[in-house]
This record gives sequence, C-alpha cells and structure tokens, in this order.
Amino acid sequence: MHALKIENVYKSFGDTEVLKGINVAIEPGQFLILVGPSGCGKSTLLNIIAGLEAATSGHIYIGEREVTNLSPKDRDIAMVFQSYALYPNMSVRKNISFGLEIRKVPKAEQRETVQRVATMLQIEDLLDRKPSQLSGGQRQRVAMGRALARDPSIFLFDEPLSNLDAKLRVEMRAEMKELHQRIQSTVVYVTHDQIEAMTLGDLIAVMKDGIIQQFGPPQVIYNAPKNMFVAGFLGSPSMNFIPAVVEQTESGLGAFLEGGAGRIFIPLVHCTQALKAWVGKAVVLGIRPEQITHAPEHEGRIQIGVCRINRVELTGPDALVTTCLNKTDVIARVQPSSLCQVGETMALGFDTSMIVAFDPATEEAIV
Amino acid sequence: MNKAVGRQHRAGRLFIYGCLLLVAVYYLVPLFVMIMTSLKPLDEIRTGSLLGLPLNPTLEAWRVAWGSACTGVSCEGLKGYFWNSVFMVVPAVVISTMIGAFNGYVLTQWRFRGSDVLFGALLLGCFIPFQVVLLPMARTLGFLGISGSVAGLVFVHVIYGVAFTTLFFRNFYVNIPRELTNAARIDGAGFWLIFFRIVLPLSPPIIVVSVIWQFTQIWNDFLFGVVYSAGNQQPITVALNNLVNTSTGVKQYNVDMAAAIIAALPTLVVYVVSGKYFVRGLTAGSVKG
Amino acid sequence: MPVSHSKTFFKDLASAAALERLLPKLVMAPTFVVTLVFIYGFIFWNAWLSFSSSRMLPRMDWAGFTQYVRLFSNDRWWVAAENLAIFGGLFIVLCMAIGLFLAILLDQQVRLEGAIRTVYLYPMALSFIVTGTAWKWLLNPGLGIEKLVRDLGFENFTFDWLVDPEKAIYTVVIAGVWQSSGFVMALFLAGLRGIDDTIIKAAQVDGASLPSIYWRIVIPSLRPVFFSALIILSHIAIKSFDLVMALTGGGPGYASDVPATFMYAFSFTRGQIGLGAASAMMMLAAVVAIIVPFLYSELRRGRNE
Amino acid sequence: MRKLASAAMVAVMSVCLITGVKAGEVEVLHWWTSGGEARSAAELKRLLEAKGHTWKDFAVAGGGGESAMTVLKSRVVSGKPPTAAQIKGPSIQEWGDEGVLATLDEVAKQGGWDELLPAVVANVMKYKGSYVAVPVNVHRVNWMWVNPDIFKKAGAKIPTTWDEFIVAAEKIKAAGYIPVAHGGQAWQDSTTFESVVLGIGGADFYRKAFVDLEPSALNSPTMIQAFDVLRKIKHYTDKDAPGRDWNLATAMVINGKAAMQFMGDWAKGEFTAAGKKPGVDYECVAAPGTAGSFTFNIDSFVMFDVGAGSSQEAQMALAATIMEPEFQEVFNLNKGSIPARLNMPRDKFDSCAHTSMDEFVASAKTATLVPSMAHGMSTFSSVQGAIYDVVTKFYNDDKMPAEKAAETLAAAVKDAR
Repeated sequence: MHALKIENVYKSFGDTEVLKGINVAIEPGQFLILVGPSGCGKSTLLNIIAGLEAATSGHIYIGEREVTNLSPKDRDIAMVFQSYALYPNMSVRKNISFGLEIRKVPKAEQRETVQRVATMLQIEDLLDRKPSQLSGGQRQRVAMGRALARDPSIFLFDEPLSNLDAKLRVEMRAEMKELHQRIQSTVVYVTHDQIEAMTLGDLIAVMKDGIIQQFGPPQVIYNAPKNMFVAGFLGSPSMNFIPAVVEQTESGLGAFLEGGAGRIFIPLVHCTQALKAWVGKAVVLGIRPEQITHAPEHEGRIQIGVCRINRVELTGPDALVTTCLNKTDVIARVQPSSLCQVGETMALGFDTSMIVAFDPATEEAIV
Repeated sequence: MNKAVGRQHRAGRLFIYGCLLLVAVYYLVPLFVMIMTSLKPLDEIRTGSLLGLPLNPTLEAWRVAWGSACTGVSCEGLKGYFWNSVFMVVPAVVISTMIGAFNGYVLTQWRFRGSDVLFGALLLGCFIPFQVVLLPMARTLGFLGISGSVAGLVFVHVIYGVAFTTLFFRNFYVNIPRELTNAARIDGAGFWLIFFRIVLPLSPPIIVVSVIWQFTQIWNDFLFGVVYSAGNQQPITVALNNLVNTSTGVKQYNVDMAAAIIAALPTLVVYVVSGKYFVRGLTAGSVKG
Repeated sequence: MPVSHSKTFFKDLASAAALERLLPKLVMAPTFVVTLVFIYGFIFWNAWLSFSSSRMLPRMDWAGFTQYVRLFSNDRWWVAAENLAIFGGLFIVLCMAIGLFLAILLDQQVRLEGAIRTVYLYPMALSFIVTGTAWKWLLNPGLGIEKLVRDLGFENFTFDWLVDPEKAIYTVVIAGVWQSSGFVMALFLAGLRGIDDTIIKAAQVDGASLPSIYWRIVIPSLRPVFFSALIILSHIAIKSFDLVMALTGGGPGYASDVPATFMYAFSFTRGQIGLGAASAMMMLAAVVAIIVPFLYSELRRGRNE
Repeated sequence: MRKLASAAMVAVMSVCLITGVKAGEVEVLHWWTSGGEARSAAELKRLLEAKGHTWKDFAVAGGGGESAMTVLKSRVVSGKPPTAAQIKGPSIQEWGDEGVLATLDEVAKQGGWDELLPAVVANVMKYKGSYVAVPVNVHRVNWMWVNPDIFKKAGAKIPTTWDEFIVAAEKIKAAGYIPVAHGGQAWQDSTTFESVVLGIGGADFYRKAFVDLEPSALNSPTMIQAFDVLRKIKHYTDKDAPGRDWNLATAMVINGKAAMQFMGDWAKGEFTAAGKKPGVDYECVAAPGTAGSFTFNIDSFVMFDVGAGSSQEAQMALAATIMEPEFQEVFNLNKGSIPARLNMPRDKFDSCAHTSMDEFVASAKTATLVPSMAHGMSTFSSVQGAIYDVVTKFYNDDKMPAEKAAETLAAAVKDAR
C-alpha cells in the first residue's frame, strides 16, 4: 500500500497548463520533497494533494482511498504554510486545538494533545499569546504544532522555512529531520532550496514546467541526473557544463578540454556503450565543482591540468576558483591553503569518475 | 543653526494650525447658522443677522418640530417618522452589510471563474441613476407584493447598497492571505465555519466603515423613501420635506432648521462617535484598490 | 468505525465536497441575480423606453431614434450636460485637492486631531437636502454672506453667484465640496497612515525635503486611494440630484440644471418618459466611457499583484 | 372542545360584523402639507371619518406636486394606486387614457353634479363623458396683489393696463420701493407671463396660443410684445428674486417692501394669516389689461380604480363629501379660492372672493374664461414644461431678444407635442 499515490494529474488555469501528467507514489513514513524553481508547479501540486485546488484530470490516493473529489477536511492531512497562516484572532493554544475542536475531539483530549505538542516543540510558555506577539521562529513552531496536533496520515509542508533567517533555517531543518525520524510520519515537502531537498528528503521529485524531471533518492539524483536541468538545479555551486567533442583514443573514449594553459584529456568511463555513437560529435560534459580540486589531493582516476585562474571566492572551509575551459567558465572547489592569485596558473585535478555527458540538443543525459 | 530650524519649525506649525482652523470654520459655519436659527424666535430671524447669536434663545422651535409641526393632515411633528426611519434603516443596514461581507469573502477567498467580471459589473451598477429604476422597481415591488411597505423599502435599499458594501469588504478581505483560509480548510473548517470563526473576527474595522456608510446613505435617502413608502410609514426625510416645503403659509425657518437638525441627528451622532473607528477602518484596508 | 463503510461513505464525502465547491457560487447567486435584474435588466428596460414614444407612463412601442433627436435639439439638455462637466470636474478636483491637503496637514501629529477630523467629517453625515437648505441661506445675497460683509462696512461687496445664471452652478460646487471633501480627507488620511514609514525615512536619509517627499513619494503611492476617491466622488457627482434641487432647484431658469434633474423633470414632471429615458442612456454612456477604463485597469492590476 | 368551537364562532361572527359596516379606507395623495392647506385637508378627513371611513394620509410636498407625481406614477405602475390623488386639468385625460381611473357617474347623478358645476369645470372633470374627478375649488390666477400704502406714498395710480403699469412702477421705484415682488422660479415666471399675454393679446389670442398651441400665435408680434413687457417687469423686481418662494414675495407686499405681486388667489391666505384685510390693508385687482377675464386653475381629486369592496365605498363617500357645501366652504375659506360648485352661500367669503365668483360667472358668458397655462390647465405637462423652459430662459437671460424667444417658444411647443 502506498501512503500517497498521484496518478496522471493534469492541471490548467485557463489556457496555461501548469501540471502535465504527474505520477508519484511514496510509501508510509517516507519524506518526499517536491523541488524546482518558482513556477514549476510544485505548490500547485501540493495544493491539489491537499484538496485546496481541484485537478483538471487525474487521481489522488491517500492510503487505500481515492481522495480526488474530497474536500481538504476529509483527506486526513495537515499542512504547514510558508506564511504559517496562524489565525490572528486566536491564541496559540486555540490555533493548535482549532482543528481538533472542529473534528469534535473531546475537550480533555484536546488539552492533552496541545500539551504534548507544545512540549515536543518547546512552546509551552507561548500557549496564551497571540500570533502577533511571536517571533518568526516561534510562529513557525506553532504552525508545526498545529499540524502535529492533528496526527494526520500525511503532513504537507509548503516552503515552511523560507521566511526564516539563515541560522534559524539550519536549526529548524535539523529539528525537522529529527522530528521526522522520531514520529516516522509521511511527509510531502515543497521547497525551492536544493540543500533542504538534499538534507531532508528520502525521495526527491525535481519539477520543471509542470513535469517531474526526475524522481528518486537524493544521492541518486545528485550523482546521476537525468538531464541538464536536474544536474544544474541540485548542488551549489551548480554543476559545470563544458561543451566538448567525444573522441576515440587508445585509452578509450574521452574528450579534450582546451584551457588557457594547455589541453586536458578527460576519459569518459560511464555509459561507454551509448557514447560510442557520439564519437566525433559535440556533447556537454557535466562536472561538479567538488570534482575539480587542487591536484595533489587526488588519487585514482585523476587527470591533472594546469589552468589559468580568473576569479577566486573564499567561502570559509574551502575556496571556489574560476577558470576557463573550452570557452566556458568552470568553477573548482579547492582548499584555501593551496590557493593562488588571480591571473596565475594552478594545477587542478579532475575526478573523472563522476562525469556525466549530455546531448546538447535535448539536454538529456546520454545513457 | 538650531535656532533657525526651531523658528522654521514654529512657522510651519503655525501654518498648519492656521490652515486647519480656517478650514474648520468653513465646515462649521452652516451648522452654526442652522443651530442659531433654530434657537431664535421667528421675528428675530426676519430682522437680525444670519450669523448673530440669538437674543432670546428658545427651544420652542425644537419642540414644535419634534411634536407638533404639520407634515400633512396630521400635525404631530417628526417623532413618529423618526421611528419609521429607524425601523427601515436598521434591517437595511444589517442585511446589506451582511451580504456585502459574504460577497467580499467569496470574491477574495473563494474566487471562481467569472467572479471578477461579476464584481466589475456590480461596481459599474452603482452608477446607475436611481431615477432610472423608480418605475421598473415599482412594478417589481408590486409584483412581489411588498410595494408601499417597510419591507419593500428595505429591499430596495439593500439591493442598491450591496454594490458599495461588497466593494468595501472585498477590498478589505483581499488583504487576508489565502493561506489563512486554506489552513482553516485543512483544519477541517468549511465555508461558513471559516467565515464566522476566522474571517469575521478580523472584520470589525470594515464593518464599522460599511455600517456608517450604509446608515448615512439610507437614513438620508429621500427619493426611494418618498416613492416606495406608503402614507403612515414614510421615513423622516419625507416628513422633513413635507414640513419644510410649504406651499402656503408662513415659512417657520426656526422650525425648519430644528427639524433639519433632528433629521440629521442620528447620522451626526454616528459620525461623531465612530469617526475614529471610521478612519481606522479605512486604514485597515478598504482604501487599497 | 466499521471497515465496510468505505464505498458509500466516501461517495457521500465526495458529493459533500462538490457541494462545498458550489457553495461560494450559491452565496453569490442572489447578488448575481439582483445585479442582472435590478441593474442591467432595468438599464435594458430603460434603453427600450428610450426608443419608444412613452409619455406619461411607460409604453412599449417602437419610435426609433425620435427621442434622441429631440434630446439633442433640446437646449436645456446641453446646458445640463455642460453643467455636469463643470460641476463634476471642479467637484472632483477640489474635493481631492482639499481632502489631500487636509489629510497631509492632519498627518503632522496635530493636537486635537480627533476633534478637527470630526469637524471635517460631519458634513458627510448630513443629507443633501439639509446641505442645500443651509447653503441656500448663506449664499443668498440678501440674507447670507453678502449681507454679513456689507453689514461689516464693506458696502460694495457682492457675492451673488446663487442668483447669477452664469455662476449658479459654481455655488453647487461650493456646497458639494463642503459636503464631500471631509470624507475624501478621511480616505487620504487612512491612506497616509497605511504607508510604510521606512519609505519616508529612506527619502529623508537621501536628503529630500518634506514637500518633495510628499510630492515625489507619498502622493504617488496613494494611487489606490485616488482610485477609490474617484469612484466615490464621480458616483456622487453624476447622481447629484438632491443637492441641486435643494440649493438652486436647477435655477435661475434652468441655468444650473444637471442631467439627473433634467431626467427627473422630463420623466416625471413633464410626462416625457421616452425623452427622460434617452437622457438617462446618455448619462450611462458617459459613465461607462469614463469609469470602465479605470475599473478595468485597476482590477487587472489587482489580479496581477 | 365545545368551548373552542364557540370561540371560533364568535371570531367568525365578529369578522362578519366588521365587514358588514363596510367601513373602508381611503388613501389620499396630496401635497397640502402646511398652513391653511393642511387644515383644509384635515377638514376633509374629519368629514369622511364622521361617515365611518378611515383616512390614510399620503402627503408628499414639494415643487407644486412634482414629487407627488413621481410617487403617483410609481404607485400606479406597481399596481397599487392610492384611492384618490390631487390631479388637475388635461392630466386627468392622460390618466384616463391609461385606463386606471374609477367612474363617479353614480355619485354624480345622486349629487346632481351636472346642475351644480359650471360646464367649464364639469368638462375638465370628465373623461369620455364620465366623471372621473371631483373639483374642490377654482383659483383665479390673473390677480395682482397691491399694497395701497406704497402707491399712495409714491403718488401712483393702480394700473389697469401695462402702459400704466410702467408709469406707476417708475414712480414707485423713484420713491424707494420695490415695484414688483417676484420669486424667480419657473412657475412664477410663467404665472406672470400668462397674465401679461392675457392682458396684451386678450382671451382669444391667449386661447390660440396656450390652448390650441397655434404656431402663428406663439410666434407673433403680440407674443414678442408680451415678452418685452415681461422683461420690463423683471427690471422692477429686486435682484435677490431668483429662487425665492412665492410666499416670501407676498410677504414683501405685506411688509410694505414691495408694491405689487402677480400671483393667484392662494396669496390671499398669506395676507389673512398676517391679519390683513382686503380693501383696507391690501387690494386685489385683476392684472393689468385682464379685468373681466379669468384664468382658472381648478384643484381636483382623481379617483383611481381600486376594485369593488369597502374601499370603493369609502372612495365614493370621499367623492360625495368633497362636493358637499360644508367642505367646499371651509376649504375655500382656508385656501383663498372660490368653491367649484355654484349657488353657495357667499356671506362668509370676503370681497376678493366675491369679485372672483362674479367674474367667474360673467367671464364664462363672454368667453373670456381661460384655463391657466402656468398651472397646467391648458396643456399637457410636456408642453407646459416646454413653455416654462423658454419663458424662464428668456426671463433670466437679458441678452435674449424677444423675437428669438417667440421663435423658440413656437419651436419648443411643436417639439413637445
């Protein structure tokens, strides 16, 4: 049995189609992330799961029952909103118990639940305040509390952390992860933040233009992106895309990268079967910045090239340097200690084991 | 330097207060004249200055206007009509405000295809000259069997007041985030529960605006009042008109003025008492396009 | 709960959800019907009348454009139309200017703000009948301001607009502005209170003077208020019937007639309902021409935001 | 159980009893809301209630019945007309055309109205030969109200022609008085104008112009002359006149500020209220050049078809009551007019009323009895309004030549027919 199954969901507003056939299924206790740039349809999809909007066609199942035509209140879900949407005229206690009250849960049980949730989220001493008297982080907790109190079969989160400042966001992220592991609930979580997606999710659905581009566990998506969009969307700084021509050499398939200070040979070791057809043709090579580092560190399948450095950015733990290969800016992640000056050359090591090749016309990965 | 700034500041203040007071006089003169006139005996009005204080102030005119001025074959003043107006205004204001609130709620939180067009059409509708609707409305009221009754009058006022109350509430509710009502829907609340438990508790500022506006409009209305009310149910404006518009006989200006003030008293009180909330209510969102 | 409930139970839930989706439309339905019948239906009815030969009571026959031909050859109609242009233009501009000016003054942390505001606001509470009567007195040369100033020793002072056919319409403007500018003030005051303080602070840091802050930053951001005020004021201006009736009765002669009084006189007093209906259609056409573009652009903006 | 049944019986019987009396209710739309008029209407109410019917007052004042007409039209359209309404002149025919009036022939036969009413009056009250309206009074419009004191002080003679008027007015002006008290409202302008037209053109011309609406009369040298005189009259009024109510103008004559006023005989009520006596404190004379002529303005009540039943009974009773001498006397004493029915005892009436009664009968014989244009007795309201517009426009626009006015008048009347 799936905890949530979305079958062929389409949605259009007037002439514009915002969801074009969505199919997703997750198991109970899984944490699904819907991620994508704004306008990709992820929030609409979440609203359709919640029943706040009706799908134009398709089916939604929660647990064993179809909920496509049910109103939100009959779907057994809880939702946390980006703006928290706390009821301004009610105290925190009332906010949390409102859903229970409407469902005619006995008074005593309501009190107990509010207490339990408040303890869990450490908001006991806020219970009698009004939302206007709370800080952003406190409001966020109350919003979570309101969802937790209901103990639904699915939690829906709509960018719940995006209104918090950076530090608080990291804290809350960790807390949510821990909470999820503790209560083992099923979650659908919308975000445009790829770090949240990577850290929180059991499964990620990367969306663009109303289509799920790729669906799978975070690490799989990270390492084996299906297309250039997914590859570029996850990871920060994002993956380097370098145009190159596939060549057949004695040591196998590979490509040459032309830099300011010399030629670097990149052997292509994945999907060689498929790549054979591309010999002599142009492809786009995807290399993540952390796969290009200062030379001495690496072992194994490493190619070393000397590159001219055009830009240097320090992030603290490491440094990002920009060089130019095949007339494209390429970012490398290096240790600050081995840093050189702008304009100088530096020996960089390329970990070629993770390189992905894309069809420049379709932007699909060549597999 | 500091001194110069201080002097400039003081001059600025002086300018502000000067302007405000001057304009206040412009606003107050007509009221002053009305009150003074109502307190003067008739011969003093004929001889004295319009703006002069009464030499022998008397409340006689007020007494006459309230209790014994002629408004037809009966000479019982305005007191009966006063209550006619109250019985008409209260339901009309309550109903039109309620409908306006429901409409505003739907138009912002439960939009559907065509709801904006409907709103635009409704807004355009408030520009229809009321003279145009007199006859067709009369026929409709006759058809519904409520012509010449308080119910009919309330009906008319509600219909032509809804456009404005809807405008007020819509512009207010547009600022309530959709997420709030969505959260309530997820929590299990339906259309009405959300309205009464979430939206309505946020509404007092705009309710004040709507009530003041409707109250003034309906209380002061003459045209509908005169056309759609039957003899003994006429609202106070019609009685005032009968009292002031003498076709024969000596014009009793003091009584006219006292009557005019009596007729305007409830709305004046409403404005004075709730003026503060009125501006607050407007601030809270009704003026945002 | 028993497990066997599922099929029908969920079907019931689904139909309940369908009902709930229908509910907003049901709630709006009465308003929809009312708008359709009592506004657009009546406009249509009136349009029909304007093509009929109706005189004392409505008669639904077909007379073509006769009534419009008569309307356009009627001198009084053109006087009324011109008066509406003068009155409407001046009334709206003056109300806005005075209202905005007063609102800005009142927004300077003025003492006794509540009392002053009430003074400005109270005329709105009075009916136009009362306003008209009071101003009729004040503007009457033999009774009011002219006599007062002359009694003070200025023998040559004249202020006889009320009885001057050329100027009578301006007295309507004076009384109308008196009545409505306070309300506009309240609208603007509310708008000013709603402006984010930081914008003004930022401008001050940039070194802008107070007048230029208002002129360049505050007033432009009051755009929605201008829109609301315009809607309400033009609504009052076009319907200005009671005020004219009470103040000048359309006189001297018909020098201060406006379309609303024209329409009323011909439809009801003169027994020329067809002609009155034609004039009403012209009024509506003018409203549509002026208001609809505004309405359209504002509503569109609202949707895009 | 038995108790209940008997209680029901009682209830049913009492209902029967109440309806058995056939007491009905009349709803009367009028615009007599103040002073003498209100008292007159109250008298009618008293008389009707003495007959066991109830009176539901429906007063709508303002502008000589303008608001009342609006209300009346709405009520008729809504299908619930009042029992009776104050309608007069050719409008009665218009309402007759709509088929909403009740016929009063039975009451008229019983009361012998045909004998009591002068033919001129009776004709106005009939639609297609049936009585549909009841007259309450006859006003004479072409009066001139005079303050003899001022004339004496100015050494002027009360004018009997328009030439004499100008001579007298000049003298009065020189003596420091306002020669003519006037209120600048459309109907007052036209009231003065019709007296001028009658005085200059005579009854035949008047009839051609304002009853037959002949363009040759409307745009004629005589009409131009009349407009010229109107403009001269304007020069003898004060500058505060625009918008003034007629009774305030009358007060100027009473208080010795102005010498003359052209106004119908309702102005007498003002003199009476101020304690003035005709022939002593004031004079009532025919407007210059109109002696022997009589412009009549008859107030009447039209009865609407309210269906059979108790309200119809009450309606008939109302019609009969209005025609009774008792009411006609009280009402007209209050209002300043003369009774519509002939052969009434006249001892309670004053000298002005006596003059009026005599001239009414006399002018009917010499064909100098004409309907008042300014008061809606000669034409439909649309034509009346068109004439109003031209007259008041001319009166207020000193730059408009009289020739132009006459031309416009003919055109406007043609347009409004």
